[in-house]
Amino acid sequence: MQSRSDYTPSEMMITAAARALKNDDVCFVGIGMPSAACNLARLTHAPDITLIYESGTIGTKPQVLPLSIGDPELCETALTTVSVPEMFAYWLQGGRFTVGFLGAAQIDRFGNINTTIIGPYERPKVRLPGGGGAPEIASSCREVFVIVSQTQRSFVPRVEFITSFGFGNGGDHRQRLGLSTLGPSLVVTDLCLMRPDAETKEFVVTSIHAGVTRDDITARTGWPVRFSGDVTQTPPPEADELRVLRDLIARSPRGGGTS
Amino acid sequence: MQSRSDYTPSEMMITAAARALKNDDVCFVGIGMPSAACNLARLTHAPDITLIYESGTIGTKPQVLPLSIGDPELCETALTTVSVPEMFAYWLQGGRFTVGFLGAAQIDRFGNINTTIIGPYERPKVRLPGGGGAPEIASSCREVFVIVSQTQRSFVPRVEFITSFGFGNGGDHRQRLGLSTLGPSLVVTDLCLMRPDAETKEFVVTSIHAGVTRDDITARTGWPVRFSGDVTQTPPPEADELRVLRDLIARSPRGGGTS
Amino acid sequence: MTKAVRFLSLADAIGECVRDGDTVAMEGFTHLIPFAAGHEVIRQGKRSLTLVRMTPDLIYDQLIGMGCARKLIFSWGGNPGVGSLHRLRDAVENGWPNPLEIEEHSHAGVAAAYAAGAAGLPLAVLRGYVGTDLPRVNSNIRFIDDPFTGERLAAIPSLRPDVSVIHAQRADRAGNVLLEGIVGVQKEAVLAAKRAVVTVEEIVPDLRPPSPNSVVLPRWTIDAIVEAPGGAKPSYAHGYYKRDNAFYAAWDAISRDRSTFLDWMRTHVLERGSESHAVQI
Amino acid sequence: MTKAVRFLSLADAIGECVRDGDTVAMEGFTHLIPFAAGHEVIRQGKRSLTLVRMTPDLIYDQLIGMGCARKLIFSWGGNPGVGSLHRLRDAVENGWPNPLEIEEHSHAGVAAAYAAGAAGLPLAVLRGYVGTDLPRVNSNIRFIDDPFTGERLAAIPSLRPDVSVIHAQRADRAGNVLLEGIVGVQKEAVLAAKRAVVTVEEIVPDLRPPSPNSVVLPRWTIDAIVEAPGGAKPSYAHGYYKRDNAFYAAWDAISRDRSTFLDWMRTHVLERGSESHAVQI
Repeated sequence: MQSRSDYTPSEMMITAAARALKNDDVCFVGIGMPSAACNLARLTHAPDITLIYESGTIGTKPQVLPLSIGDPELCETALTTVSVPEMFAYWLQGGRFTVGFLGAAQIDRFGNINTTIIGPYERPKVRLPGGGGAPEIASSCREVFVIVSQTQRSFVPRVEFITSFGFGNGGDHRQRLGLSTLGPSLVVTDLCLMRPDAETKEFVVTSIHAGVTRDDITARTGWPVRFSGDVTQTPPPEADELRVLRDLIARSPRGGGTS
Repeated sequence: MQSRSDYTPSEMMITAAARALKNDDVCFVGIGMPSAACNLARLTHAPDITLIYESGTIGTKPQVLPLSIGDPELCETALTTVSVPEMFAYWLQGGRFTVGFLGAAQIDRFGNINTTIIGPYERPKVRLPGGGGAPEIASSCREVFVIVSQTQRSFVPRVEFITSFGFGNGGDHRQRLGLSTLGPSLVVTDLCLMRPDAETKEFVVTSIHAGVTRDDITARTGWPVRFSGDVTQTPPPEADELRVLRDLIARSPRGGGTS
Repeated sequence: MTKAVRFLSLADAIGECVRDGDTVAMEGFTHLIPFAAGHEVIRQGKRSLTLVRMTPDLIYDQLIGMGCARKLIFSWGGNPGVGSLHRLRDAVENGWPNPLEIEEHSHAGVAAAYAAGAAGLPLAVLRGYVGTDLPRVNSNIRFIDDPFTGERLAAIPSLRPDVSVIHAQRADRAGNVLLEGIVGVQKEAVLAAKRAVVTVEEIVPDLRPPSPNSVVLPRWTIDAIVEAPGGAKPSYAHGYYKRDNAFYAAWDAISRDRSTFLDWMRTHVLERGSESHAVQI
Repeated sequence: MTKAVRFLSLADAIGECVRDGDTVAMEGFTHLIPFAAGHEVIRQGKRSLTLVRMTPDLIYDQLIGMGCARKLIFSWGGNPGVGSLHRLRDAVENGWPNPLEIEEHSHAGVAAAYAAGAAGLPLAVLRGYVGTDLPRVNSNIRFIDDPFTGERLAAIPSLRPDVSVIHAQRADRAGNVLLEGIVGVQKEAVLAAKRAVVTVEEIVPDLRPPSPNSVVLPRWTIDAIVEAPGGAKPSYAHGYYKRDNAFYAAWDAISRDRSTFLDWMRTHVLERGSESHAVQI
């Protein structure tokens, strides 16, 4: 067990995210922190996890974190590499992923994600990169984990643009749209873990990282955030997790885009 | 130049069919006599012709005639081999073939082909193998060559079942169905060559093989067959063509299904 | 969704994964036809199957002649380079040993329907069947209008078999499978199906550097793997053994007559154990 | 239909095949991005292009910043692992150097649209865009009802560019092309386009035994082949050179400011000849 000064909030976040993954998961991996968390899981408690990047690399086992979604390392260490149209048709749309792991620019209380635009679409204040694989990751994976640093600006009551659908307006909105997948089941931040309320589907805090207060979380959430009745404390990173994560990042080019 | 006793009607037919292919053709090859004709062309006047079999083998150069559409020889000598769904989607439907080369059980005066059924569909007299690749070969290749032995039974006024659409009821029937390809432009038999009339699209005899009479052809055609105004005599197989064809068949298993 | 692959005996794999009344696809485009698995289906007396296959080959002729099938979805039913499938014809023409419903497509249609099934879609859209009589006899061939151009396109339901059975060259010990050579429609058939059974020539420590046009199926796409060397005979396994063309030719005479056929099946399939994978005459 | 491939200089290939007002796809999924060809498009001052690309990368940032484009069809427009594409943002946010119309999709949508284009279909059908705001801002995202199940599915027009430009590892002397490693959507982009230009690392007597996931494009699918070693730099060519990650990081500062950007383009692209394929900082 590490004391809080021994690790960074980012390390806490990546470690907590990694722990949510299971050994038999088949995971659609976004670049950046999702990639760090997925590979940490693979190098610790989930050695048989299948990691898949949208570049078509299936069952990849990179020794370093890729800077881009299509680094050669991903292809060279993969069980097989398929074309991008096949990846999206047979593998993602075909419903073969247990977990989709996404980042976000903005996320709202119902787990909807915006990575498209700030301001009006035709006259944007900030043009973000856009959806990429995320819209269909959000609808086709059995469940979705989101990893994102928590700020007032990123945790908003309602995203301005739904790039990736979470629970929409909450409740049974997913089912009403014909989606049979579970949707976002976990949001991991540098402060806490959040999970959707069983009924309303509003994200509520279920676990607080060491050294973080409820006020910290409230101050950095754009809606009146609620806390679960049985909120727990997130176990800090183990020494072994930290060692593996730091080794991984140290040998990766520029931190594999996690910075 | 050979005298008629030096070659068989089948050799005449395969040679005449081979001659219709050009060096820059990309050809969808049916098994049996089409395959013999296409490979004869490749081994004589059209060394650069691209032969493609529906098993996914592109640019194949078999040393022997395959017995089946998926013999290993086809894959081993191919430029590349693709999956069967890709063959039909990207290559056939994508409109990349200059020529489709088909056999037929029954063909009618408008070049429609039946390889499905003799008698009523629900209570067939003879159940034939069915369409396979032919229905879309007939609609997607720029033009179609048909090679078939000529008998009253095989050359019928109207096929009982259209497996592969030729000119339908004739005239502009293809255009009315939205087809932009040329359709069957040549029928090669053991007696003659037939081509469609420019207007009516009825197949008429344009070239007669050596030693064959008009009466022979009329007797073996199920409709009152017409002869083109400028009907010619088909040049007999050259010695070189016969040598290459016989070598090819001699080294092939059971004649590569041409018997 | 993902599966926990198991290494089973042929008898157990077929026994657990193929059920009476199932829609079953045994694929292999001339190459890698799963004969050993098909024979086990016959030995276990499975009934009322809807058989799906682009090119019903000798193995489907045998399944049909032995009364396993109630329906056939197909696009070309012949003995390649030889002639008719006599048991298929006898079932369609004379209802022997039982009536056989047929749903008939073109290769382009079935290939697209498997691909759509693998892609989790309910339908396949293609430029197909134009001017043919197939839509007249198959109500599963319909036409839709493209909302952008107004063009008329064929639509058919995707294929999503209850179980797909294929034969492959190799599996590794984790259960990942490799096939190479002419790869046909097997990847799509496996990914489109609820359950997948793969017989393989051998189980190896690793899959070895595969050839250019190889297909790898991850272990979590497969339910059962069976080591069945020779399991594709009399078809062939690229890199292992050649196609037994003489058997394909001989089948014409064996299958033409009902009693000759039944005798042959008794001797070469029914009275043999599921451990002898390669049937020869 | 089939083409008669020619081996051309980069200047001639771009000059003949890319025309003002064309819809142009330069593809490469992180790997094999055709930078040399893109730079030649800039040098030749092509205008009013509709640029198509799943992942507009630095090369599209440069084309947009140099005023070549009037429209962008895309699904993810960023500098991978680094941040924004500043020239793309400046064009969208401020209309500099000219307004840029955008048609925005998801990766699944663009990939399916290329595949449909390669397959000669006018539309792609997919399970996509459900619940997102993209259909609200893109009238090319519509929904159709499956005639068999009644399920609602997304439909988008297929992509059929006037010209597709890709970079590959090798061509043989007949003009057949091989790419390997991460193969992305390049085969589909080439087969979907009216014209295809391929730059290659080298022209070789034969393509050599390719690796498992290689793509071979026959010579008659290609209009022009250009030998352009280093032509994918600063992206990478599997088996030839690595991705220049430092350049991707440095581009952030170069591209943030309009005049810094223009200076860089002048020095490194405009004032260089089309023979120098690999641009470095």
